Amino acid sequence: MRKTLVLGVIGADVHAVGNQILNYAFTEAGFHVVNLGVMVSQEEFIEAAIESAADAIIVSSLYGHGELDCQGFREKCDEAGLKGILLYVGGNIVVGKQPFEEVEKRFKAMGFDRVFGPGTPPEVDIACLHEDLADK
Amino acid sequence: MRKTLVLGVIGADVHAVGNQILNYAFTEAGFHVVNLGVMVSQEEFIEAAIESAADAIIVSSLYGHGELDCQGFREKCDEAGLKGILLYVGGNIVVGKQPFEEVEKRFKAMGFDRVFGPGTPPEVDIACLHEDLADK
Amino acid sequence: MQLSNKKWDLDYFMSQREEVLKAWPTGSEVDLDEAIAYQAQIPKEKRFVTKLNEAIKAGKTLIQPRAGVPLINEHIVLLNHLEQEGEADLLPTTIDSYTRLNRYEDAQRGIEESKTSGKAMLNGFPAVNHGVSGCRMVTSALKAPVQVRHGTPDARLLTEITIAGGFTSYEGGGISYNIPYAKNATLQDTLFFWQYTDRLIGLYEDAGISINREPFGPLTGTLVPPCVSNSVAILEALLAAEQGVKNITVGYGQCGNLIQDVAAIRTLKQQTEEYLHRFGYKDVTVSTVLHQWMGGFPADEAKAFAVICWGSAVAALANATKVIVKTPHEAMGVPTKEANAAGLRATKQVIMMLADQAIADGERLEKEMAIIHEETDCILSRTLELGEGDAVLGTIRAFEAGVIDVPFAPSRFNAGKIMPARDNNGAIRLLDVGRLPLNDKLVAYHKDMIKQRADAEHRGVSFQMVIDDIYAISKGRLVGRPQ
Amino acid sequence: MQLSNKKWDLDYFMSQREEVLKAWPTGSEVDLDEAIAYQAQIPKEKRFVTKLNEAIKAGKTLIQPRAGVPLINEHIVLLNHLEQEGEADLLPTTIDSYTRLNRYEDAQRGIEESKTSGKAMLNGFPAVNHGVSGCRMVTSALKAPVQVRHGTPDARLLTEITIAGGFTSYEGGGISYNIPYAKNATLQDTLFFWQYTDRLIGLYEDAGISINREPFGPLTGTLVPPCVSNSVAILEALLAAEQGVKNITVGYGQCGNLIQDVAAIRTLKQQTEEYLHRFGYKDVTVSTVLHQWMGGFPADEAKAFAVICWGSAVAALANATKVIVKTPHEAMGVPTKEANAAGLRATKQVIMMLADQAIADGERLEKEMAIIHEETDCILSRTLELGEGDAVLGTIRAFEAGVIDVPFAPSRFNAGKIMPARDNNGAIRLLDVGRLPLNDKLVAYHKDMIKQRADAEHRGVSFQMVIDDIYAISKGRLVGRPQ
Ligand code: B12
Ligand code: B12
Repeated sequence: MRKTLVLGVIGADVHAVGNQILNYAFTEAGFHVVNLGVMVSQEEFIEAAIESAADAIIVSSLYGHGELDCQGFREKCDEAGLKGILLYVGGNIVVGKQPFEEVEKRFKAMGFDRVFGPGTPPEVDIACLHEDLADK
Repeated sequence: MRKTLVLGVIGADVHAVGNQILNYAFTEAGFHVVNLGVMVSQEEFIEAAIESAADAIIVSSLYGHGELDCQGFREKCDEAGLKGILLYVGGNIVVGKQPFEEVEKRFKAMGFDRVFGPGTPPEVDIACLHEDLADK
Repeated sequence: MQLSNKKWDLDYFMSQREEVLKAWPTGSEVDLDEAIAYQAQIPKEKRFVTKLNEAIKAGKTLIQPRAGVPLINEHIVLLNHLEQEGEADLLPTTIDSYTRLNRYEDAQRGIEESKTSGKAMLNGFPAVNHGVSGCRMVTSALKAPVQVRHGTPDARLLTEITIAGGFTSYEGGGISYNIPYAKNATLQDTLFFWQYTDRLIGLYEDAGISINREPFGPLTGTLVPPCVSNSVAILEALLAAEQGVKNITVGYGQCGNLIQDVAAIRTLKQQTEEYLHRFGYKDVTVSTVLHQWMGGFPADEAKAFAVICWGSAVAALANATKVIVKTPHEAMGVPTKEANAAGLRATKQVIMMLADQAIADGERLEKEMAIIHEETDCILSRTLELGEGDAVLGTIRAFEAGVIDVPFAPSRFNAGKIMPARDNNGAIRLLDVGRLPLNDKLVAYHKDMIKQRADAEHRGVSFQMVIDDIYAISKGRLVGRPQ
Repeated sequence: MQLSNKKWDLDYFMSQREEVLKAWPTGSEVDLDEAIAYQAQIPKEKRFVTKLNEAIKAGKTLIQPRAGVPLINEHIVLLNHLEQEGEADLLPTTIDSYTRLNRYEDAQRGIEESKTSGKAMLNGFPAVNHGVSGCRMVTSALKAPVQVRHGTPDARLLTEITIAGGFTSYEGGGISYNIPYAKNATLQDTLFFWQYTDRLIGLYEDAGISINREPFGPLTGTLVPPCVSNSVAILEALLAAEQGVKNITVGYGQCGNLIQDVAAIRTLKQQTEEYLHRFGYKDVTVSTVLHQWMGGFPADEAKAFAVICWGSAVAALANATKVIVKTPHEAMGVPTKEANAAGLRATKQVIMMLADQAIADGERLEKEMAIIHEETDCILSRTLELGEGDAVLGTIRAFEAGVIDVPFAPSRFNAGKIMPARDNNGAIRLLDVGRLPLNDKLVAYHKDMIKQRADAEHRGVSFQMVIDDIYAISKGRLVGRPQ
């Protein structure tokens, strides 16, 4: 069955280019994509995921406030009945050039299943999605 | 009294531009300069210093072989009766970008009174010469 | 009041002002007369306008970074470093994204968390929260003049606080800080908000304090055709001038093709002056700014230096009044002060090496200039027609109609119908002209140029070309050709 | 044998050869037939000539570093790194300074001390000491073709060993590896030595093995006027062609002024082909190389990147066949492999961004080309006149007479009468034309251009200008103006 992804750029972030490309690439790769575009709140992500019975939520953050914007996202998902939903985050998710291992650790601690560094190409995300959604 | 300097680029080194500029700058600054140009052997330096009763020998090395070329220079000076003559070395005196403190230490151990790093402007050398030759 | 391109009545402005200053406690610190007096004692050589005018006269290109961190002292250290180690001629204060959306409480949280974590948790300087006194600590600590750089749809309070805070230049505009920076903000709202900003600057002008204004030229920074960004810049210049602004820097984001870039900067200056004159604004000084490559950067620092240096060369050859400088960290995140200074020093070296040089003029350059000139005239005349002669109404209707259309913009109020791609020489053309009111000759020209490239690459014209071009510079080339 | 520009008799060559191979024990490893067989099995894509011809056809600019360390394994690691991490299209092996002066015993000491100290004690790769087998270890370990780069007045044994060792390109010439690289070597000697080298390459050509030859274009790298370096390159091309060389890359060191640099590269190619044809060498393929700034570099790495990138832009805009790349460590010393690769990556990025672009042609470029063309013709026709039609004799007499004169050269056999300085646009002109046989119009032109600059700087024409220009780039500018 075709898997459904909810896609969007979190917070007050308006970086629209990568989002449009991810939308295109995921769709080409055979996913059903619910693209919320830029400036998406945690609530909007969750609402859309419930409505579309999504298999995964793909969060982009480019502008540096990712760490503030993502706080408590997993807990909100749990509360909304999306327990265990696949959560990805990627982009330039923190302010500045920081060692990726540390950043990854912090976001994994926040409950994200996978964390991607700056400029990860869509091929990589797609490969991971296939892997993570295979047994679901 | 006008002080006399012997100037030259040591070894198999042909970098001629800096030498021409130092010649010009030292002369302008009032020194009597015996300029041996490029590709000067330790023997030629010493001979010229004896002949001109020089107050200092200014060795340039740009091409990287400075460390090999300068070995034993102080000893040769001593043997030739130039005991205590002021010996400067400057330019790109070792191969590659190395910590200057270490390079300086090695060349001072070889008997050079002052050691100058890449691109030292003539003003600096002249100031040092005035200081070191003041009491002579 | 009915929105139109008319200078605001002073009383009306003052009544609005009362509301604006209430939006956050620091608003109460602003006293216009005191602020004018404060601005009046800033030495001439620390004013933006002075530096720009000197540069125009000497034919020089000044260099300016982007930079902003959440805390005042750290911000001063940062700007000091860029001035001393980066040889910056002009300084910025980049505002954080929460402030840009008037989310001052989130900004406050960012300030607090930055203090406790010892890490910058905001992507810029929250000037509103720091207030007039905080801003003055910054602007008075530096030798070079300082500009506010942001991306704020409703920047009214920010303008009040920062200009009272001693900044002498202010970036943005009702179009350029909406379409690329917002999703749901209407042009009606943002044009109105920016009339406020411009009217305030106009008041300072009336008091003899000249503040530089700079529409944000690059828009989305991604394959924006020169005619689109030039049209927006010219419109914003007209709107600002009407409210009393007298010193304007029109901007442009480097496209990557030398001839197109030089042609764009030259026509931008020419046509801005042309339109200002035509509408009777005869005492406005126009300067230009080139932004080094505003799209995706290569992650490798050596390659990033290459992109920076090529942008610097273009700025010098186009004789832009200033150049906004990127850093070797661009692809990764907000740069360290060292990386920022390195970008500046590289830029300074290129600018100085090219200071006495100009591009060889010639037919190709003239042709490119003629094309941009004609395209821009097509867009602007239709815009003004739609507005029945009024630039504000025209702007709103032009965006509705797709007559002005910014590629890859997040705004709901942007048509998003045009599709840009590079031609075979790397110049940006239109693969799909959308509803831009270009004449048939121009439409055919774009089509032809794109087709020439497709033929050279042995492939059909398609969206894949656009994607390839978006990635191209970050992958080490200008034109995204199939491998 | 009387020295003249005549192809060497084979027997004569062979008799000389016996002596040459005896100069150092590794000479005995060379067997010409075996070497030709070895060269014949090197795959096409690992040959210099193949890559250059492909680049000419595609209008591409290839990138090549300089690099060499004393020990074989370290040298392979270095070149591998430059190929993998630096994206180099062509590889070098830079020879150390002792080998360049045939001081093989000193080189041996350098090898030993490098082994014991763990530090590189030589400034390059001592190929003669490593012998044919050592060279083959290097050339066979890499994907890209490898060239010998040096500065050796008498390179006969080095040529024998390295070409037998699998190198497919060889830099140098009897003028360009004498005047800037030696003090006491006569041109009689070095022209003779290089006839040997070229005759040997000619023998490989006869056997169907095409080896690229590259006169060293930049000479002293310091304010060399294009007409001087172009004249030398053309003469060396003529001498090489006479001995049977069929593939020549003529070179030029970036001067810093875009128009002059593009004009120089274009006229260099044109006039080299013109003169080769005129003297009956019709089957020689000519390519070009631009050397990024060859004078003193800024110590700051960001600024060094700027110099590197601007050189890359010029190479691309001039459409040189290849560009020789500097590194951010240039001012400090022989670069680490990482710094070398960084210089290459920056260069690659610029080259690729400009791959599809060309400079706007125009009057200024044409004028500059006409000037260089005319100057070079003045120098070469007087040189050939002095040689009574013979290019070898002409060269010797021209240097004696100061008709060819390289600024700042260490050689006793160079007149050292000309004095170059930049004009007001940064192009290199002659403050003193010395005894260059320029016609009155050209002499007046140089005088006028220098005077314009002096006037702009409110100072008289003087040697201080020259000094200022020598320091300029390392101090962050092109023209050394008073502060
Ligand atoms: C273009 C651009 C802009 C444009 C955006 C126009 C628009 N509306 O889209 C403008 C000029 C308006 C802009 C504004 C700002 N920007 Co900006 N911008 C960029 C820039 C240069 C390129 C972004 C881009 O389009 N890249 C091309 C696309 C294709 O790549 P991408 O966005 O990275 O997305 C890809 C991957 O990241 C990945 N990906 C993305 N999300 C996810 C998620 C998952 C799960 C996975 C697996 C992968 C993935 O896939 C995408 C497709 O390939 C980047 C720096 C860079 N990357 O070079 C800075 C950058 C993102 N911006 C930055 C900043 C700070 C800002 C501003 C705050 C300040 C400013 N400089 O003006 C404002 C923010 C406004 C806001 N509220 O968001 C910073 C962020 C800093 C940080 N994180 O530390 C950056 C990194 C620049 C920098 N080094 O300072 N920006
Ligand atoms: C131009 C140049 C050349 C020209 C020289 C032409 C000529 N005959 O003069 C050419 C192209 C021929 C050349 C050849 C080589 N060069 Co070269 N060259 C340079 C370059 C780019 C500039 C030198 C210059 O003229 N500078 C301008 C003058 C004014 O400055 P200066 O020479 O540094 O001298 C000033 C100061 O150093 C100081 N100073 C000098 N001596 C002294 C002494 C004292 C006591 C004091 C106080 C001060 C002082 O005052 C001078 C005047 O201001 C430098 C790198 C750089 N600096 O950017 C490399 C450089 C010196 N060369 C280098 C090398 C390795 C070579 C070659 C071996 C290989 C090659 N690359 O081809 C050959 C060597 C040939 C030989 N046998 O010597 C290396 C040396 C490496 C090292 N030390 O680790 C350098 C540093 C480049 C590099 N990073 O690899 N080179």
